Amino acid sequence: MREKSTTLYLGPQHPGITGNMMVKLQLEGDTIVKATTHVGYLHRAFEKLIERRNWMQTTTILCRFCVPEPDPPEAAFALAVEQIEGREVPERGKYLRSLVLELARLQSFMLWYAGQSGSTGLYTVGQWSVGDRNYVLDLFEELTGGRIYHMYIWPGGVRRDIPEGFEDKVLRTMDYIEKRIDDYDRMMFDSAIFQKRAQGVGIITKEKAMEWGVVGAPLRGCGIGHDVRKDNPYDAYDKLDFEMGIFEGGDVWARARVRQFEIRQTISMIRQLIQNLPSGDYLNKMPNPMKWTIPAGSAYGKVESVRGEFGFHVVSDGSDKPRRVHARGPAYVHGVSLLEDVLIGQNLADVSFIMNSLGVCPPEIER
Amino acid sequence: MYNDKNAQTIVEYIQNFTRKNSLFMLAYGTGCGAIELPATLTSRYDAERLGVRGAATPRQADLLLITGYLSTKTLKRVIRVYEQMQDPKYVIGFGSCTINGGMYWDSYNTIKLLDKYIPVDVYINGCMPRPESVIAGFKELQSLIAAGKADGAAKYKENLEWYRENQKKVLKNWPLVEYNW
Amino acid sequence: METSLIKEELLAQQLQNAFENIVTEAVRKDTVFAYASKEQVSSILLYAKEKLGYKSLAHMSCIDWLESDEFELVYIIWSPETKLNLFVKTRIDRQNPEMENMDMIWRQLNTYQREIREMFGVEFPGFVGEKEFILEDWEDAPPMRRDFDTLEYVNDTFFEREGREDKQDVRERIAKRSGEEIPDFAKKYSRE
Amino acid sequence: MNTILFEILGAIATILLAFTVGMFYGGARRKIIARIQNRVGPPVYQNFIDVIKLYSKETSIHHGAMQHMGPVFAITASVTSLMFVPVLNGGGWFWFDNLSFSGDLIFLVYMMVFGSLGMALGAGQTGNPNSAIGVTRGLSQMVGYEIPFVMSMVALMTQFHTTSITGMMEIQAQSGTWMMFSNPFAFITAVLAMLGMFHYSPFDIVHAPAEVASGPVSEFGGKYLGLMMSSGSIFAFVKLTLFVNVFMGGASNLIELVVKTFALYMIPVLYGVTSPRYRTEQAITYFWKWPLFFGVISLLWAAF
Repeated sequence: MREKSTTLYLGPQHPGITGNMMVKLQLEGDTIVKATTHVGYLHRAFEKLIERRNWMQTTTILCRFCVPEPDPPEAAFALAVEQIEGREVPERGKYLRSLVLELARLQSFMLWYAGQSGSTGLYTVGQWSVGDRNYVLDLFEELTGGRIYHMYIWPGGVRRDIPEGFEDKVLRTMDYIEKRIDDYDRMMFDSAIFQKRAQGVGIITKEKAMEWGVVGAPLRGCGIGHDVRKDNPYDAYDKLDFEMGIFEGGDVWARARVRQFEIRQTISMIRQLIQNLPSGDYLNKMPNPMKWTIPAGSAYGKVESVRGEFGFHVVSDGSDKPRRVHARGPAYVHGVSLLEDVLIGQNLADVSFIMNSLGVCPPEIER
Repeated sequence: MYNDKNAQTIVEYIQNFTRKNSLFMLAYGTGCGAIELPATLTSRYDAERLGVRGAATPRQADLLLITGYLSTKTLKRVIRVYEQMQDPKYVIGFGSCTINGGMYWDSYNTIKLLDKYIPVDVYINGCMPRPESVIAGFKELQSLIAAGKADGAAKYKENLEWYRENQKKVLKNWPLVEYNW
Repeated sequence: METSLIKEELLAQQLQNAFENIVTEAVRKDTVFAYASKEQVSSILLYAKEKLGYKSLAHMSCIDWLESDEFELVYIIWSPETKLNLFVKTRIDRQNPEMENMDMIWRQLNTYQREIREMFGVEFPGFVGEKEFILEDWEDAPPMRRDFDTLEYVNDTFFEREGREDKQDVRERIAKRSGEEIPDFAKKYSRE
Repeated sequence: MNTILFEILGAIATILLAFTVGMFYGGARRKIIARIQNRVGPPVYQNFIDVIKLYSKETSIHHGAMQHMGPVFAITASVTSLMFVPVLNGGGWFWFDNLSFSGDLIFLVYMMVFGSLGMALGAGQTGNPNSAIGVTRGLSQMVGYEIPFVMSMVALMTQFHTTSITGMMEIQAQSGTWMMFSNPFAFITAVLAMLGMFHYSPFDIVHAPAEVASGPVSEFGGKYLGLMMSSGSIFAFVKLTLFVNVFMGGASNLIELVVKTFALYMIPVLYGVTSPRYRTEQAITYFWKWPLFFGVISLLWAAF
């Protein structure tokens, strides 16, 4: 009917976009023939600022890398610094780190529920899950003092020990959330409309996944089982019993199933961490943090965030300031060139849906 | 009371009452503070009971939330969006970064002082501001509107040249029209 | 510590055997460095990808060594089988920085190269991709170069909140201005 | 002379009634959705505040004449259709004998499309691609739900040999059975089509926020949006009252009307809270499957 193609700027101000970025779409009817991503609306020049901060100050700025889960960047940076320095982390510190990382993963999963269902107009699940997410944030607040930004994981351990009675609260919250997740699933995954929307949409094939460097849930949704927690275990993950969710298909539905499976694994991991929490020191004390120097060297620390591998390439020249800290979030791979490729041939209605399922998070693309 | 110059007429009172109780907030997460907005709008804090609800496009919105740091690239879009909004319109600066640059005080790509570029009615401080403070900010804006003092848009029109000059200082290569309707 | 680096030593040896003028080093657990010249990088990467199974590119980074007038480019690749990180490092001239375009080996390098081109000014001949990635209308030096002073740029370009010029504690002044009593916790931090 | 004056007063009163009821239903919907979502929700009269605020906003958007006419078309269509729908049994309310004549069901089916078409013209002129896409989506979806809806109406007309709404109400009053029982398939078809008519989830593809911002109304702010909201609430009242009249025997007083229409209104609302949104082609496929099937059955039921 209409040969003329329409240009639609999806963003930066658009309710469907996952954060502050823009996708320029070339449409024929409702089908996308070309997509171009434009990022940079959230560029704060972290890596430049870190050149002017000393090592301790860097930890406070790092958690701002990615808003939906601020803890993986801290952990990845801490891992890299520990690798360069050769600093050991006490056993309790490792467990507490894993606990915080898993709690962060849990709250991020709940945010994902909201995004994934909200992008199809099912706001009720989002309202429930974001409302219930406050209970996890309460735990964070009690543990670290902040709801969103925690600055809890330091090189050498964690900032402070858990408060009294915290274990009980975590377990109680987990019981509650586990019950609620069933509700979300009944409304979202059991809905025939959601299944129709999600199946066969935004397909990433196995070959493409390796070529484009897909990580995290999208990779496991293609049937390829890689998870940093399994492959290169860090912190306490080698002592935990958990499985990767691996589903075939590579579409939005498979990715959603991976997350549906893994949120339950996360809850079980949090329980294990609380039950096996060793006693002892939580922080390998460092000298005066403001005068702290790291020997020259470089390392790549990586952790599994909810959207995939989160890595930090840290280079030290032996001074009290990092020479270079270069972050690589999962969205860096998913959100720019891969997204442009996946969107071709999709329906306009699915753009936001696919972006949510790939976990595109602009702040960590441009940093 | 009738002799009081500042007293509002009944029409103004009704207008201000409806304006304050019906704030359409533009869905534009300009920065990381946008992460606390879902929490503000959902069950525990529920800003909708105050009449705050989302609006999809600037034409429909009354309230622009600048959620955190504003990079120069976003500033250009924010100005466009702000000028597209219909009077009366209000701006809330959200988070320390809008007040004085916050922890990005030495970053080359973020502006440090929001009110030099667009008029701000209410600032909410904190990094991140908690949902409670966001709601407190909404309440503050509502009381300003009720008193008829939230006149940021009028200030903008009066001092358009001054604002434009400041904007041009940061934004290069932008053919600025006089006013984006 | 040394005994546990068997896999790492093996990889270092393999690379050393395959290529002549490179230096390899098994640094620590899961990490192997390979220092090569600019021309060798692509063949090392291809060799590692095709022959050794280092299928996944984890990272590409650029470091500015202003003192020695060089840029260091680092490619970090990862193997699903051995689970090792191989760092391939090379140094290029800082005055006329150029590097081979490799986005056909790994498509995601496209994004990295766009960023490095914009942030450091490293050119990748033959690389197709939009010039502007993160910045917009940027006229200054590439900002991630160490000789670009961000604070100076900020002072030139942006406004500062009054009272914050010297980055002092302004709580007392604000309190005085609004006629409030200074709370005790603020007095503790006072500099006057 | 007096009668004409009373007629006009009555017509205005009817519009006010429709507006008020529609607005309160919108408020009740927001409240109910909020309660389902574990929230307190806005007050029931929130929509009134919104509308008054929108009318009090300055509106300085200009994209051409049709853009100004769009909302006017929409509200004209709503008000005109309202004039042809008997509010209460016997046709009148508040001295107002509505303009019902013997062919008015066919006329209404036409009139209900008119608003969307006018809106489409207005939105098309704004030049916003979101509006353009929203309009195409809206028209496609209209094609989807209009066919089953018209089928169920035709089934009723053939079964009862009348095209007048008041006629149908009289038949129901005389026989004592509501038409939702005498032709259940027509009722099912019409209710399924009504889900699409209300543009609530899963059929909110026209103004799906995550896809096309707010669709046709993307460029409409202030007074225009206020007009659209008023038109929407009047139109909701028209649709609900029409359904109550033809299927549920009408209402003899306002309280009965409110109870019946509210019960009917809860179907799209509750279905909407728990459903994600269809894609455009999926929505049309949906309407052309079961609703069409029930529509054919209702026609056969009516014929034999």
